[in-house]
Amino acid sequence: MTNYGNAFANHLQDNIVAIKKAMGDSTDLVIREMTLAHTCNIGLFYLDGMADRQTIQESVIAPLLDRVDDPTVSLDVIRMSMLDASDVQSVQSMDQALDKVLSGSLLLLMEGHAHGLIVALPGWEDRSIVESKTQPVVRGPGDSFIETLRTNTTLVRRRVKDVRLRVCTITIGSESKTDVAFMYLEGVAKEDLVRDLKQRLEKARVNQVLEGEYLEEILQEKKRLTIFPLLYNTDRPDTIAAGIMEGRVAILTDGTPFVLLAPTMFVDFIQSAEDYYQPYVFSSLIRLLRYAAFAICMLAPSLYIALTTYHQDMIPTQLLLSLTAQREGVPFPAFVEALLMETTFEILREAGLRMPRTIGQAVSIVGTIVVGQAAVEANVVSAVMVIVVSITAISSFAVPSYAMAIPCRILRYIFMGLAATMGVYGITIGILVLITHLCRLDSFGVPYMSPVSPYRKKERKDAVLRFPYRSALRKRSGAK
Amino acid sequence: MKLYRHSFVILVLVMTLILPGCWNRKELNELGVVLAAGIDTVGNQYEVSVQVVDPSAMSKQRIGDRSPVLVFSERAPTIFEALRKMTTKSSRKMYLSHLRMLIMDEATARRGIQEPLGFWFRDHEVRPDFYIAVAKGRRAKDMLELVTPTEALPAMDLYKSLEVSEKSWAPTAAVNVRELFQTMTLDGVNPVLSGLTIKGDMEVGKQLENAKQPLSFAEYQFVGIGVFREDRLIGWLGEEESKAYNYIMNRVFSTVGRVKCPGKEGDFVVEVTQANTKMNPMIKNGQPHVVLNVFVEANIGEVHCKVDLRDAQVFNAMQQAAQDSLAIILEAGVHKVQKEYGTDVYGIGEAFHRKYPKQWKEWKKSWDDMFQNDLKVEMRFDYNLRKLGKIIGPLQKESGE
Amino acid sequence: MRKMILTTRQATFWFTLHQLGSALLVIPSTLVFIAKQDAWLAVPVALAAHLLLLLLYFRIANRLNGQTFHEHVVSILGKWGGGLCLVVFVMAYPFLTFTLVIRDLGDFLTGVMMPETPSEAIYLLMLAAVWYVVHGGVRTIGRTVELLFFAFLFLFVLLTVSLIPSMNMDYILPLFENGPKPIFLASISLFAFPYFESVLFLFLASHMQYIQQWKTVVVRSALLSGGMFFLVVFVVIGVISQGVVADVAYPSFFVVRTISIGGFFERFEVIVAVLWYITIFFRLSLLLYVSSYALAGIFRLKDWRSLLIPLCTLGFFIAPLTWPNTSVQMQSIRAWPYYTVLFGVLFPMVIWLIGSFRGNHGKK
Amino acid sequence: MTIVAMIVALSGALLEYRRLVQNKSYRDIIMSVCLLASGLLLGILQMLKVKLPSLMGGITTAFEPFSKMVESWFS
Repeated sequence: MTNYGNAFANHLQDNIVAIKKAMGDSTDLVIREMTLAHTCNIGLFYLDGMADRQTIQESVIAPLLDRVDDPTVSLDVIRMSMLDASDVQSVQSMDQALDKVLSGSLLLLMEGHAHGLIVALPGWEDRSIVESKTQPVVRGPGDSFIETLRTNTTLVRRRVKDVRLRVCTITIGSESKTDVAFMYLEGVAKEDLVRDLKQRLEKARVNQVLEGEYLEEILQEKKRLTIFPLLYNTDRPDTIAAGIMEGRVAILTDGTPFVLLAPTMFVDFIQSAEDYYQPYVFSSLIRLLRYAAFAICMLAPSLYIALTTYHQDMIPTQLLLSLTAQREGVPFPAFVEALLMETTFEILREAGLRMPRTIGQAVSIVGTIVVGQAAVEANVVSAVMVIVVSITAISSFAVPSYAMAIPCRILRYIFMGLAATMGVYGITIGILVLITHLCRLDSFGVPYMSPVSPYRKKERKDAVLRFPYRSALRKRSGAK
Repeated sequence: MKLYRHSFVILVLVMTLILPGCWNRKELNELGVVLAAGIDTVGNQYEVSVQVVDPSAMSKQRIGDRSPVLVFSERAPTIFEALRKMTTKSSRKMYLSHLRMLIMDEATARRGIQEPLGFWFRDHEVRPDFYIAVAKGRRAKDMLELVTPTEALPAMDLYKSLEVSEKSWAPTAAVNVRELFQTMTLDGVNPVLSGLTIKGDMEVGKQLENAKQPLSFAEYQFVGIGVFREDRLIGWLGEEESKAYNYIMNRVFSTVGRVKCPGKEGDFVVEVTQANTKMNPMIKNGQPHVVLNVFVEANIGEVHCKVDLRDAQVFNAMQQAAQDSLAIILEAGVHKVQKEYGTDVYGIGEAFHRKYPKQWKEWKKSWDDMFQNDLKVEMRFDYNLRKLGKIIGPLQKESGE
Repeated sequence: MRKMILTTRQATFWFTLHQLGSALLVIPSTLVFIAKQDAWLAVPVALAAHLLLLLLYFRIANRLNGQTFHEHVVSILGKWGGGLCLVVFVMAYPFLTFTLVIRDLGDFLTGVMMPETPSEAIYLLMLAAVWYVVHGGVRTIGRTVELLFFAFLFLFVLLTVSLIPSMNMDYILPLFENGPKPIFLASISLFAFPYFESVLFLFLASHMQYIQQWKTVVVRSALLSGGMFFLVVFVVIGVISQGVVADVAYPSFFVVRTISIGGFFERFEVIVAVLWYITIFFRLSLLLYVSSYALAGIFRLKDWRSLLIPLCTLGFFIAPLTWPNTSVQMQSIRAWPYYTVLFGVLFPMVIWLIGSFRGNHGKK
Repeated sequence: MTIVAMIVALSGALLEYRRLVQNKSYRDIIMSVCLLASGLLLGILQMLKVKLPSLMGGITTAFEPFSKMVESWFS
């Protein structure tokens, strides 16, 4: 705990001094002293920008000035009858009071009272609700989460109008004091799962929580080393609402539009919200396409290496001849060539992401078209290699979840290495190990690869394919 | 601890990756892709020639005057040695997986093909899907050196030509290595191979000039079928006899046949659209007897005589004529193979083996002799002429007599 | 109710892949060499014999009562006798098979795919993968097999279907050319390898919920793998005729090399190889698991996982010693069935006999 | 390659032993060391090009009579 005093003093001035000291004379701290009914001194404390000035004026200052005419008025009376604000609470300790002030509330202290009132009037600048940036859909709801926790819980609650919906909030991070809210359906979500999650987060000793990833790493099970995401994150409220109704727990972090879902399975990352808004035949096919894209993204360069350096006999003769012709004069082995191009592409991609948006496009054009073309012309790489790299890159965008595209990109390099040493045998072994690894993973007690393995008949209907709604109620793992 | 164990797995991977490198790696530009190979017998040695693609000549910005293929040849007592010796002449390793054609000269074929072919079965690189042919009257090496006009790569030209001609012109036999392997391992059938020769001026044919004008100086041609006993070439079948072979082996997909017009001057041509032969072995009086049921469907393709095709009787007569002429061809073919060469390339022995396994055991030893002397071949035809094409009568109307 | 580790489904798939294992590639040649074009008939014969043998195993399984098989053996033969028998059994059968399979894999890869690669590298990579999956325990293996079985099935069906157009029924004829004797002789090879190895499933019986489940699993997997063997042998003979099958080392691999459908659907024999790697992977995992699990049980170790690395190492170094050249291997294939009779038939028979003697004795 | 395999096996085993020592499973360690040592010994012998007998060769010679016998029944 920090060193500011714990209890309020009786004197208002003492309190003012104490608060000023605790906050270190921050310039955004507003202290408004007022005298009501000529004798009654009160002090209002709030952080400029965090609390809404206009509302303070309208619902606190104006009513107090108008209504208080008895100098002996008590804080309780003020709380009960004088203020126009909706959320007013009494506060006893200064710690609590300051925490509230820091999150945008107004503190009201009165001379002669060793406690205060907290009026919740948060009013900082918000981003408005816009379309999801990471997972936009053609058909389906367009809203997405924003940085404010309350707005986010509202977005979810609007979709799950059930009394069993629980929202419980804990604060973690000794410095950031971030509110983290759990949302789940009581009786649908497994109780021990909720308890487990809460315990783990409460036990965690962290200074700051700025985004869900902090939590993700805290919650990661038993230090198990994996590059696969064990928690699903999205900024789409509909996905989260669906998850909650399936019996999962949503973890909302204040200050980030990304919400986590636990437990998570591999199939979640291949599914998109839109699958549920399109006819099921189409959705199922699209899902298969995504699995293919996932595989291509991971394996295309390694297969190219394996085929051209080990299994030339698998390439049809005509194709082999044109490949050979293209590779004439290319100075590098296929593996180095692939490594070079893939890395170039990763750099381009990273540069394109971090660049100011307006320049980003230029970079990608210069990078892909000009560099690619020139590299082929200059005989540094073969044209097919450029095609392979492009296909890989495009496929990586077809995986709906960015979180799943990341391991895919890492594994691509491992597979390239395996292909360069052992050809298809190496790739097969790599796939076997990869699948074993996936099968060893658990996400909060739910096997990562379920419902495919272990096979669950009911849940299978929404795993790889999407069955029609009449046959598949969207119920998945957590539901028990 | 989990971390350690996982890092152990990664360690294993990394070690296997980095330490020993890539043993079996062959970059594409280190390979000489062999599309065709030829085997000649020179004295006691084999002369092996390979036709290798020159990849730079295949690329888009090809340098005009270079030949798209190169031919290397080397002499050694065995095939493998010869192939390996070639590395002294070429910077690239000969890559055999894409072999399309294997050509042997007649001398080799007559000496026995088992020995020179053994390598092509054993080597792991060679795939069992190339065609084999015998160079008739030419050296195999010459066949590889010929510059072909239709396709830049002579081997591909040969390969495709063989495939197409087998599909639409019966007197060739596209025998790939698998079929050859099968016929060589079975008792009751002997192998055949297609014959291949070059017509024209070979000296010019070897130069790029050959492909530079519409009419080539020299061109290859598939001619007839070579008949083997065990693994030795013993003779050739002419065009008609080869056709008979294909009819009997049920390998006619489509072909054309010229038939004399019944009762008139001139010929007409039928296009066979469907041909199906069933071999029905039986034992009559303790002697082998085989019935060939030939079913043919054909259309009229060309008419050189003055007939009225609207007349069903005429049409029937033509059908009969077509059937008769086919019967003559088949009988001549069978006769030549049976009596002259006495080697069962039709697999009639196998047919007996399948139907009368017990009897076959007795006959197996002396089958070649029985085939030549005791076997009776009976043919039954079911010949159907169906359509006339776009026009009905011959263009020339019958002038009023 | 016992703790369920393997579901029926997982166990069925695992056992099936184990049985297909290395046999998928090698067995057609062996069978056809003996029984010529009738080899496909040897498969149902072997399967029938296997189902009969299973009755014996079921008898033993009934006696387990929640014990593991090695506990059962120890309880019958005594602590020292049983222990000794089991150690010999494990080292001479599942573990030896383990090394043979590794060797098979190396021979295949260096023989037809990558001749210049040292076998050691191939062993190392495969053993690392097998170690990883076995280290995850039965649960992980079960899940992995559940997932990969579909990949396997897909590839298998793809191959068989693409082979069917090139089949020539004439090659199957004549039936019973040499009478039934060669068929029986050939079926012995298949019966012994891989079906005697079903005795190893006894070690896994305690991982299933009910013994009844285990029985259905064993029967089902036998039928499944038997069906696949049948299909493979039948199709392979039909496509390339018995003479060729007997003469090539890996017929199911060779046969795919000859396929060309429409001029573009060709040159995919690597699929057979991939198929085979998958089955080998699970075969090795079962053999390694049984070896280490049983050994750990006999020596009363706390964790069977501690034996994985030593066993893998031992396997790695024994593999080059199994046979010096291919001829010895060919020869050993013929003697192998009679060696495995010791473990597949005699050993369980003895256990059963002594067990029933003791059981009756106790009742009286 | 053999050396690589040995290093991998040894390092893996050592990591394993750290855990086993923590769990006080000394019995496991003894077993494991015995097996590992025999494995490594074989490896060293192979590296020294010592001629070792082939396993299957032995089995073949021992069981050849049986196979001959059965084959004679069926032919």
